[in-house]
Amino acid sequence: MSEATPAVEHIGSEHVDNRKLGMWIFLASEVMLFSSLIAGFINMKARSPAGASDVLNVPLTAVNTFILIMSSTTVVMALAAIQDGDRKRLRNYLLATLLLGGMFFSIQMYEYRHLLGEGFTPWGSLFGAGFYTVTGFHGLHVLIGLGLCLALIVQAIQGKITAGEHMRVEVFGLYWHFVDVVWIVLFTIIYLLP
Amino acid sequence: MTETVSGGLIRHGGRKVSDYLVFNTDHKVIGIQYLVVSFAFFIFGGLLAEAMRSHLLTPNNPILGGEVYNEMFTIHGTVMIFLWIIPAFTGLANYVVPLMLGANDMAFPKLNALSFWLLIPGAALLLLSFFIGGAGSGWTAYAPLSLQTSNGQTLWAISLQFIGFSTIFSGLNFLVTIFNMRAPGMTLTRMPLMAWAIAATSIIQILGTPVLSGALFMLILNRVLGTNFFAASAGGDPLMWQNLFWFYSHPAVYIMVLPAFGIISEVIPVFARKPIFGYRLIAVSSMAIAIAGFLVWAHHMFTSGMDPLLRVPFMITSMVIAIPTGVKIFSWLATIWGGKLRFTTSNLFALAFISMFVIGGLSGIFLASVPIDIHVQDTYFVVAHLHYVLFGGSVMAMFAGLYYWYPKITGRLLDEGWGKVHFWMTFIGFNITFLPMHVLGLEGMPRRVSSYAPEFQPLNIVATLGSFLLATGTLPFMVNSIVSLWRGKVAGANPWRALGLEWTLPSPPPIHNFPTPPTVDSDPYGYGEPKARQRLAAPSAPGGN
Amino acid sequence: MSGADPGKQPARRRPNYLLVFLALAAMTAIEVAIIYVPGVPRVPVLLTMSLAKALLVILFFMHLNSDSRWFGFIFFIPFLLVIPLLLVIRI
Amino acid sequence: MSMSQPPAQSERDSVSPPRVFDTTSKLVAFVIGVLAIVAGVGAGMFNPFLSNSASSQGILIDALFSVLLGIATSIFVIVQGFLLYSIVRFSREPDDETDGMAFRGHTGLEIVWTAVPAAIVVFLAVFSYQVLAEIEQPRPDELIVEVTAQQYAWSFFYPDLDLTSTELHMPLDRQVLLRMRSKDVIHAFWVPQFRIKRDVMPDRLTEARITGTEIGTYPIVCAELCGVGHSYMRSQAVVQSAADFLSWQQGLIGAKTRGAGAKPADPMAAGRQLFTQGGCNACHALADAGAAGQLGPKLDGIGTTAATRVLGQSAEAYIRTSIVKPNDTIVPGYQPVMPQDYGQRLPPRNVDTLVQYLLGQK
Repeated sequence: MSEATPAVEHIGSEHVDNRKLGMWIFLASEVMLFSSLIAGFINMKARSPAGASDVLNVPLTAVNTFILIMSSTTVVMALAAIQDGDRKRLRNYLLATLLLGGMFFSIQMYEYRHLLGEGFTPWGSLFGAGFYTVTGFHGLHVLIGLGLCLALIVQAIQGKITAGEHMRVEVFGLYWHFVDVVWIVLFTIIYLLP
Repeated sequence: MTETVSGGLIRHGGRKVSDYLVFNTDHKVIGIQYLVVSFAFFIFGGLLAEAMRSHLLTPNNPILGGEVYNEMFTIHGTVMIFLWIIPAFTGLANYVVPLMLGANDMAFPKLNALSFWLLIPGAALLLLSFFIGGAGSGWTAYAPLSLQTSNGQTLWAISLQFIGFSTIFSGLNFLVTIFNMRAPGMTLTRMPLMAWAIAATSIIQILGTPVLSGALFMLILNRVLGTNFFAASAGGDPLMWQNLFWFYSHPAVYIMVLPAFGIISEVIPVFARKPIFGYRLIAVSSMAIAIAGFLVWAHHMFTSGMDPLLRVPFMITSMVIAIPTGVKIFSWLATIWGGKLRFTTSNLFALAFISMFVIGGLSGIFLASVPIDIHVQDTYFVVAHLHYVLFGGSVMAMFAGLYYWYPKITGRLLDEGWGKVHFWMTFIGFNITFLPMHVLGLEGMPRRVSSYAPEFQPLNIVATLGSFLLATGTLPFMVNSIVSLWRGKVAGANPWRALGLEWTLPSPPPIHNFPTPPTVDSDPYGYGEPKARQRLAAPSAPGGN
Repeated sequence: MSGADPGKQPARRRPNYLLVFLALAAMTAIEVAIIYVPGVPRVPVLLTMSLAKALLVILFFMHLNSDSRWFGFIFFIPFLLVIPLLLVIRI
Repeated sequence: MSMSQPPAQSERDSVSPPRVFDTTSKLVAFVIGVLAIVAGVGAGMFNPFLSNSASSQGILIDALFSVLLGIATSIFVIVQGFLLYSIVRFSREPDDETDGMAFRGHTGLEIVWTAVPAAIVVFLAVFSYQVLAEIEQPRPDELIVEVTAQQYAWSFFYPDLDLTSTELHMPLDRQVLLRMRSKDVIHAFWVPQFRIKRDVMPDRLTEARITGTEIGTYPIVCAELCGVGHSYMRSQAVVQSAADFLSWQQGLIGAKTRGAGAKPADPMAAGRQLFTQGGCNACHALADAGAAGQLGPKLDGIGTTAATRVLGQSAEAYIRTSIVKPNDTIVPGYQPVMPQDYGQRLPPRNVDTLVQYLLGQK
């Protein structure tokens, strides 16, 4: 639809892509969603006894954070690749992203299993309620991102993504980076802060 | 769905009736889908209200038990807000805003259709929650009561998630459309005020609704998994629900009233044959309300256990909101001043909106003042206030908009005679119903009660009788809007001699709206100015009569 | 990797993504290390570092430093609204 | 603030000629102004809605309300007056197809109607704040009452006197500090005649201060939806002279000592007391305990009928089950609304006492 409108005196007189604008607005909305959940988490943590977060595995999650940051980097590399018109490099970087994202998700599931096994449950304590809700929602976002990434890979393999169509990669990238940013904040708030 | 089965006029150049029953991406089809579905829920919510008002004829009526009564007002509130006012405005905006902007569709047509179709499972779940019972904690669902109620409450919360996503997506869509898809030459200050209003509404939808979603997720998890976010007995925080809920739900009031401001700003100049007064201030005040509306939520909690010190800043922000609202009212009054008023039904509803909304606004100042709120919070005074805002305001404006754009949507005019009957029954019935409730609240009748002290009976009888008149008044509209599809006077492209871009197209507009993109060199309010006179006089303006 | 490729793309120069990545990785390592070092004021230091990391991603990976300023405007408004909400919930 | 359209020429030629304010309009505007002032002052002085408050806090709130009512009435008259006048004055003549006066704004006016409401808002905020600070002012000789709310009953404990009552008794002209807490969901304590309302929370203490200034009996109403029995969650606040308050207090102490003394001999008295303290009386009618609740089944004669309710269940078992697991058997015509947690709320000893007491209701 965006191309239907000829260059108009837009605000700031620059034409922005509909999809990109839409994604930024969506991310603004996501900021509010995560804020409400983080508010819930902080509130629950404040109502929990000191040391409630001692059950969490910080080193493992630090590695996981590193993995997610790496996946963010591969997405942006994929975008650079398709902007240069290099479809093979695009496909490889997207595959790397899928792999890294999948690793992040798997490690998170492993941690969940471990924690549940230790009796740390969503219903057992307020800290648990906040922890599983926030990280769970983030995990859900990762999962959705993985689905989108997979769809992009299929399109890339089919050769549907060309240099002119890099916007698809860019919009997906915005989403994925946002999920990364959320995790950077969550990692600090949940795992590192006393 | 009868409205879509028209006398062949809502064809939009070749639409079939079945197009209105399926996933269709035309913003005009989606607009009609929204309008028809939401109107059906208006009737449903209205019937619930009538049942409750009948119950309240006597102070200790045994007809409805406490449980059923609680569920009825819960669903009444939820339906009227989430399935009538919000989607009906979304529907109307869906139909007219792209036309007003000179766009051929919304920015994301598929997402637009998805927004509508998310509403349907939401609506179905909400109805189901009512029929299995349990959602009896009011539309505000204060925890821990909403943790104690039975299973319908969970369904209620899930249904609001669907509706919430629908709202977020449609807000996103409108923002991108308004930002990016305006006709050549339509700068921000030439944009119709309806578009400004919808942009402001969309901002609230995008930034407010996710907070409700978050709160509802926590409520659902609390009920289903036992994560004790709000369970006071397990150390959770019931006030957190109120904070999160009102962080969305106060701005939601502006979701329901900003589009009304937009409609009034369109209707009044046309029927006063005058430019809108103070265009910029009206546009800016919409945005000011949208943002400042996020800073007042705790005025719903003045009597709750929140920190007493916080009440003062929230009192101040709440009162400050009155200023941009007042600016709009005065601007409309100045728009009428010196005009050549035509009392079409649409204009009558618009004028009634100004008159009624002022009352709702003034009672709002009482509620913003903490000491007075301590007395009137959770009483019938609040019930009166919110209905003056949401019925006297939003619904009156909705009807003003429906009478105004019905000819554009269907190609035929609504019958003015029956329109006037509808208007007067609504206007009189509304005031008889809700004016006495101010007094009831001040004198000590709490809201949400199925039985009350006998001294309140006389005014309750008055209110109930008024509500019968109000409800009956909707019948002429229903008949009118169906019969006029076949029998109404043929409207032509521009029956009101209005300047908006939507009136340059035939009625109803063709499927792809504008065959050639229109260009714009002024705002659509220049009535009485030479340029507008020329334009309206031109016999063959693009798509003209 | 850097601005070597002119491309059909906007004239904006591509940031050095690898450098950004290395900065992020290093900061994560420092963050984790800090919690094992006694005597460091953890809350301000960790929050600042987390904010810096988030900004790095937003500015360079999401290109907010060179893209339309409207995107930044849209994205940062919610943070202003969230602050009072967080404050009130915790008071 | 005026124009949004560049070609200024079209404006000038339309703004200047028509008289926006002719003599009639000026006269009418003057009349509306006078009416607004008269109506505002009248409404403020003879406030017909909130008067005769029964507490000193209420008197201040009523005064604030009167001022606000006056201001609101003035604004109301101004808006509706101009609206009505415009409707009459500017209605189109039949066949008149011309347009109105094409003016688009007036910066001065817009400044006025932004600034005046802003000034009113500042005034109201300051005034409201002063009233708020005054009505919540602690006093040195406050009588402390601990209020407990539960579905659907009120109970009032006087820690200084070690007395519990289901009614709130207050000595005249002495400030009472209510320290309130709920056992289950959120309730709200409200006495309309005192103009004081405060939510009662399950997780934190809330406070309200009331000084009764008129002797009388006033309804206590729950104002926050608290469940199916919300409408019936009522009690009474009694403002009485110091002497009457003293004799009420002595009466209660007497009953208590009698009750305590009689306890071993008379389990019925203990049960009766529990029936009231536990809040059973809010929903159930029982003549012996002076209870008249309507939400649940009547309990007169339950000692006899209990045996006939469920086949194979003794009267005692039936009564016990009905207290700790009330949803097991629902009497036809009633709703399953009794709280499910009396088994946890009441110590087992008290459940026994209640069961014995109810069994005794032949």
